[in-house]
Amino acid sequence: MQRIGVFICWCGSNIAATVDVEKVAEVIKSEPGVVYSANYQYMCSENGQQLIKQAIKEHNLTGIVVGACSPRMHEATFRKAAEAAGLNPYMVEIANIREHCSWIHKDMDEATEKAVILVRTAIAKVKLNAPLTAGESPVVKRALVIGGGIAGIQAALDIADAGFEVDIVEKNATIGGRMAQIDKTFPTLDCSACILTPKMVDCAQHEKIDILSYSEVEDVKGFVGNFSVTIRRKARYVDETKCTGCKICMEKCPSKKGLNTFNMGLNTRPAIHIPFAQAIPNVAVIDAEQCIKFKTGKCGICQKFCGVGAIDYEQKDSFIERQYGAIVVATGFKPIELTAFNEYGYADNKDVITSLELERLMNAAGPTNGVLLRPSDGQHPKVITFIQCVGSRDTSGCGKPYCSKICCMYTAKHAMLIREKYPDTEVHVFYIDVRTPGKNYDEFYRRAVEQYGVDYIKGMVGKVYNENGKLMVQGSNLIDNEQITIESDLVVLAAAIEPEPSVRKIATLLTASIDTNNFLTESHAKLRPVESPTAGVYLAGVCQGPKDIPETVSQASACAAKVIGLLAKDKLKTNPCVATPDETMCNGCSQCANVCAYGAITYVEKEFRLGGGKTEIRRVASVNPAVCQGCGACTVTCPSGAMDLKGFSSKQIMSEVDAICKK
Amino acid sequence: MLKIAKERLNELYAKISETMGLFIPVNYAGEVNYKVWKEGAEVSLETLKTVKSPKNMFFPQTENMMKFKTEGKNIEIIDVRKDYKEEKPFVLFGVKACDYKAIEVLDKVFLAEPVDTYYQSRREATTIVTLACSKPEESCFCGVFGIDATAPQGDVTTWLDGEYLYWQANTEKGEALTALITALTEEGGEETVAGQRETTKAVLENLPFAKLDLSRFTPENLNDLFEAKEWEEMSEACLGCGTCTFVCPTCQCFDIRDFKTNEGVIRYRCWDSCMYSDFTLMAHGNSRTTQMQRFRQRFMHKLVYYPSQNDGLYSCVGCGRCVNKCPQRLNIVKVVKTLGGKKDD
Amino acid sequence: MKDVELKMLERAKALLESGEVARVIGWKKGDFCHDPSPASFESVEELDSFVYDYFCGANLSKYLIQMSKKEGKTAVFLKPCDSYSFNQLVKEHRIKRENVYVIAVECLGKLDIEKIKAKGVSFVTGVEVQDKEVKVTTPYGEEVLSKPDVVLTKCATCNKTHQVKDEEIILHERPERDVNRFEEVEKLEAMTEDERFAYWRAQLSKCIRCNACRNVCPACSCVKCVFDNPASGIAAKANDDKFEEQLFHIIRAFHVAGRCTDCGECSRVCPQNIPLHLLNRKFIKDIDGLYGEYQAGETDEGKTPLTSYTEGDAEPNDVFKGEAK
Amino acid sequence: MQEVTTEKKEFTPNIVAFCCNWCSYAGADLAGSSRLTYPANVKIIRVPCSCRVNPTFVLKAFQQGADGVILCGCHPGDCHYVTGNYYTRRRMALLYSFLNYMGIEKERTRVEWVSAAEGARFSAVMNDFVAQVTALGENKRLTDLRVKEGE
Amino acid sequence: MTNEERVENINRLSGTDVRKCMKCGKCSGRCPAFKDMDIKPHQFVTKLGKGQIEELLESKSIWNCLSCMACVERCPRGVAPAAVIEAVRDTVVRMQGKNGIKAEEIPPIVDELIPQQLLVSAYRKYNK
Repeated sequence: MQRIGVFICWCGSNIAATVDVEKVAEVIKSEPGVVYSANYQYMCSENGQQLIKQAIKEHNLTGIVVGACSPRMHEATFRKAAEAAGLNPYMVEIANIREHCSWIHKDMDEATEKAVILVRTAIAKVKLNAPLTAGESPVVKRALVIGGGIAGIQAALDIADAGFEVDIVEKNATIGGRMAQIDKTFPTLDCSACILTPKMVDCAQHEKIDILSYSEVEDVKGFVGNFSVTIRRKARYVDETKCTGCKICMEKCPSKKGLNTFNMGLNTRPAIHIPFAQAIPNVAVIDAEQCIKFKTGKCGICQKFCGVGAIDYEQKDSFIERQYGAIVVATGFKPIELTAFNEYGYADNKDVITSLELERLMNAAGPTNGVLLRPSDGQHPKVITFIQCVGSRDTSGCGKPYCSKICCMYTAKHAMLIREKYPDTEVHVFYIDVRTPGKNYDEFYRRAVEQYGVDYIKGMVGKVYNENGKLMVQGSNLIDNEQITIESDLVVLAAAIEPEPSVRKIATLLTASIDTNNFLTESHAKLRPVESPTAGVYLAGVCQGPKDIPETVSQASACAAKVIGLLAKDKLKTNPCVATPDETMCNGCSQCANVCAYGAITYVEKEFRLGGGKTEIRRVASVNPAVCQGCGACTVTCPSGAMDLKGFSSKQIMSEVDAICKK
Repeated sequence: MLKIAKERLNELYAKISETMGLFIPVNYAGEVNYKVWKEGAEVSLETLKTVKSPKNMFFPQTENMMKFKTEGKNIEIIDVRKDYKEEKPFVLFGVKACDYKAIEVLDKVFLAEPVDTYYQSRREATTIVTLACSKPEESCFCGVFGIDATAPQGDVTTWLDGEYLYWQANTEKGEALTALITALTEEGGEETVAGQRETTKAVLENLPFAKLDLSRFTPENLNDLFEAKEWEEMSEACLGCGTCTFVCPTCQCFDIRDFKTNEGVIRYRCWDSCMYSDFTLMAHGNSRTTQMQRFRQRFMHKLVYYPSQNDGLYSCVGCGRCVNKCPQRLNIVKVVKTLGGKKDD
Repeated sequence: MKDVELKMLERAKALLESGEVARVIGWKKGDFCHDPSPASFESVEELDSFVYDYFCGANLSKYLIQMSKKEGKTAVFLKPCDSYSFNQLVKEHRIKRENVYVIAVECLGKLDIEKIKAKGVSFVTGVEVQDKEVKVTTPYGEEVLSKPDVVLTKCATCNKTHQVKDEEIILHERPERDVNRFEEVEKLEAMTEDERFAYWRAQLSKCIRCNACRNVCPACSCVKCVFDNPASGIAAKANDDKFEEQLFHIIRAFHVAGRCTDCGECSRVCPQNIPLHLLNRKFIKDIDGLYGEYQAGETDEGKTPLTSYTEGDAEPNDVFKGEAK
Repeated sequence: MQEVTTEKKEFTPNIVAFCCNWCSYAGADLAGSSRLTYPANVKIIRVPCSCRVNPTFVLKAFQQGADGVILCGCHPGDCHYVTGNYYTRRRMALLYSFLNYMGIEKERTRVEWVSAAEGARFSAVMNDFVAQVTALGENKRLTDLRVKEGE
Repeated sequence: MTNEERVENINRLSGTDVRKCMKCGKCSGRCPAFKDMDIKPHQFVTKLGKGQIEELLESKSIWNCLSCMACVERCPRGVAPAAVIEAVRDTVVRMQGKNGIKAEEIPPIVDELIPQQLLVSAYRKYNK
């Protein structure tokens, strides 16, 4: 006989304000099988858990139902509590009476009635629960970091420092990412390269870190602790082990008209090149589309001049497969395309630039060697207008609905740096709001206004047009209720940022969820902000949401801590809620294997007794519980119902249906 | 003897329906089965064999036995069968001789102690109007069981030809029903009926199965029959479906199942078939593990076990439904022929 | 037809005599000319009762699930429609192909004795089929019926060809026909929801839950059917309530969706003549329309439409769009 | 039994919503934490993936008297289990079309893809579906009369 | 009509949700008729939001708006200031008892020199 205990949580007033929790606990007492029912302010608190533990022991409970918040929140908490009291943790069911009830209903009677039904439904299910035991799987003590920007670098260094092997897969020819392109960092105005490049070098020199640059993740199999990842090493046509980074090839290359992507296309570079001076690895790469040798079959000058014989035009993409215990995704961002914003004339005017382009124009290693010259005529701009929120907070469909978070601060930085370096320059900033939460951030912004005299205009720009070689920026000044036009030499757009598009493919490979803006979804917005819902996958940097460098570095280190925690274990408990076939009913038809995304199902021949002393050999399905992820696709494909899912069995779900329909 | 003009039959049905339920062969969705007569129903008395036999009227395919009403932890048990009383009398109209005989077979089961109150109540409430056969078909073999298809029993016996339905009451119930409908009747028809019987008898005697020999199916031969090696071969093509059982007028096995409702649980019974693989499933397992055993059981029961317990009354009436309806054309005739032999041979 | 039967008999004898096969699956004479039963023949003597005629409509492929497990090879005569079921069963690892010797036999359409009887012709003692006419012999004389009127429903729209054979016995070519097997489905689709509901209610209310449709179905080859399994939560034998038949037939149709070869046995065996094939054909028609033409049993390998997908598949809510209400 | 006379109240349908754990259930949670209301007659059953939902469950719900059944999963392509919802999509497209073929009102059944981020959409979808089923009235065609047998 | 009803009516006519406005002023930044407006496009949105429509009803701006829809086109939040202005304009026209223009009335008053856009605008303006 089942002995069920029911615990109704008030969640302070979160539940109790709309659900009569005492009534629910009282009504439930008369449910068949229920021997104990209680309510308490905070079930998840230490006292609440104690209440549960005590009741389990005192009343010999065989299963418990907690009417509380979403199981996504505290299922694990209550399972642990049950386990501590000697009850199998899978004999716990949660009735979600907060998110699915008290928070969405206003009428107390209605919400209370629904809460009772939800609790009854959970009771119906828990009665059919079976004690489950988690299996174990070994942990490969190596981590993969996808993306070699500051997030990836920081995560890799922290993991490696803890003594675990780390591979960084970077799709570009060098690690460094966006931070390498930035001139100075707010709010301290440190030189970005000065603080980043030492970390890049650390990576290169770390004995535990293997940098796989110019590489992409091709396929991911397996599961937490046991990922098997295929990595495509793109052909760079230069032998990485031989190239010394002497750059002679770059000097000799006759095809020098390639757009320098590192400099945002503001100048050119040779077909064979090292992206920038401090690149890691400091190894050249050939742009095959630009290279004369590849286009015509003739040339081969770089090969001739290479002193170490590193040039290899025959190189092909190669694939390596490696095993990892954990994966950190740190794929970063890119500024959005501005083609939809023709009001700012970005496509038509060379002197309308993005902020990232301005970073390169102001960088000592940039196309102008750090002298701010406007792209059209190489003149010093005298009037510079910044436009904020270009494509951010835009629900019209052209841009992104979210705030890109970093623009306010970097625009203040740019304005400040320009005013400092070129005091004769007039700087205007059109803004909607200035958002500066963060340590020393608002002080920084105020310094731009108060100390450097940057002209902040509350209002938005309606159009930018070219009149006699001048950029006319027409916008509103809401404080004065005026429409103003500023004659500018240079217009800088604070373009919204979006996740690097390749993240979609990676998310699919990792079966990690992604939101409508292509940001990877964290497991819990507050409590598990660096973990993907897919076990063993962690998120660092802008791939998870807009953030600045300090936040990115913090998140990367947090990721590393999680990864280290995982890799420090020798064995992992596996999810016991896996598919399991009833062999006596299995037809061996192979339909289930056809829909299994994990290849968890195989078939074996087994002998069965038929009665009357007869036996029969039949082909039956067999599930590898370490590989099965418990989706249940196979259970529906199985016509005989031989395949069932532990923890979500057909009978359990049907009993829930019954309970809901029962009036 | 009375007669009713064919074109006035609808009036007859309407008259009966005024005070009683009338179950009669009706063509519905392309098939003829016993149904409650309603204005506009497409009555088909000419149909020799309804798909389902009229046993359905006394022993429906599904009926509730008891209810468990649950409220919280309390369970109230309601025995819906105990004091069951059919409230409205009803007339079962157009029953053929074989099906009427089948009711006799069922009576021995359901009216013996412990009496099935549902069955008893319905039997008592029913007036059976039989209809003589005039056009038997090749699958008919009621004669083998001593049934006269041209003069069935029942509370009222009727005969049908192109013009009239001839009516003869046999019992008190029959007389009562006759009294109800006298306005529609006229006297006469004895000669026509006698003539029809003669013609039909001649056809019956020459039916292909008329001379089936049942003499081997005796309790003495039980073991030999049981062990006969032919069962294996005879049952090989059997699909294990319940068609033969469910169309059979004498099969009376049922299963008891529970059904969950909003109020609690309904315990009901429903026809079961000995051809089903779970028929004899018990807690310990299943005593019949092969289709051969199930197949054998069905025919041994009809031809040996049942007669041996019921004064030689066979539990087959030769209606031939299984002959027509078995998907793979297996049937009792093939069994009798294989294990029994023909009188003439 | 007689020539085909003789040839089949000759081959069956030869195969049994040579010991190449341990048994032959075919049809056995009944009491009338119209009631042959499927049977297995293990010796030349047993073949005395062998028959192949216009009433051999039964699909023999399902018997091979058990037969192919027996000692020695089993020879089987497969009509075109049966061959799809055979392939599907091989695909699902239910038949051991290597244990079966398949003889593809000619089929020009089989007759339905119930349809002949419905024409008022009883006591049929023989039939002769010529092109589009069926000459029926009875003790009372001869009747000539139109063949399309009295063929089995499954044969009326059949254009199937043999998909698997180790040898073939085909003496007369069957002409290609221009038939639309979805005509009846389309008619139903064109009805209103209410009309369709009324139609299926009337049809399914006849169901007596005898399970003949399921037990004859080559796709319903489960070791244990969910409806017989008390643990499935939907086990039932009852028929009288209106929901049960619906549940049974919907689930059954869904379970065989993508696997049903449209062999039509369900409708052939239904004692109440419920047009069960129209349920399966709806699935087939939808699958063809939504995911591209697919014929189950055309090959003995590959995935079924329900165990495969494309990224651009139709949305469930959209399948009703552009359709009559 | 005694309350029959008071049963004049407006028809409120009973809706069973199957939600996958990773997207739609989380979407429902988000609707909750965003306080986006939808009628209380929607009750959610958590399943690991929409592909866990057997057509039997849908029919079972109707049998037991549900007036509408809605199935929610991750958007195609975003399935936590990679391909689960692709199978769901085919199964349910065929099942729902089939149910309609049998005369079951197509408005009673629905499939919606709701991501974990779409709390607002979850709420909107539920409001819409409830309105749709309410307009349709009680499920009479696919319910088991025995279930509703009042005593 | 009470003030409240009128506010509701303008909201309905405009078909725009003024609460979506994040007060960036891009509409007014883009407006080609800005200088001729006593109440600026963005103010139409904010004032309607506050229910301060008396000022709007008396505003000259409603006659100076070109209905060029630039503000609608540029609004990052999908708010349509021009639609609000138009709704106010319609309200005023109705209050004057001049309710609408019919399609069949247009041909006789058409001057070939009238720009097409004006016609479209007028039709939109007077036909609600």
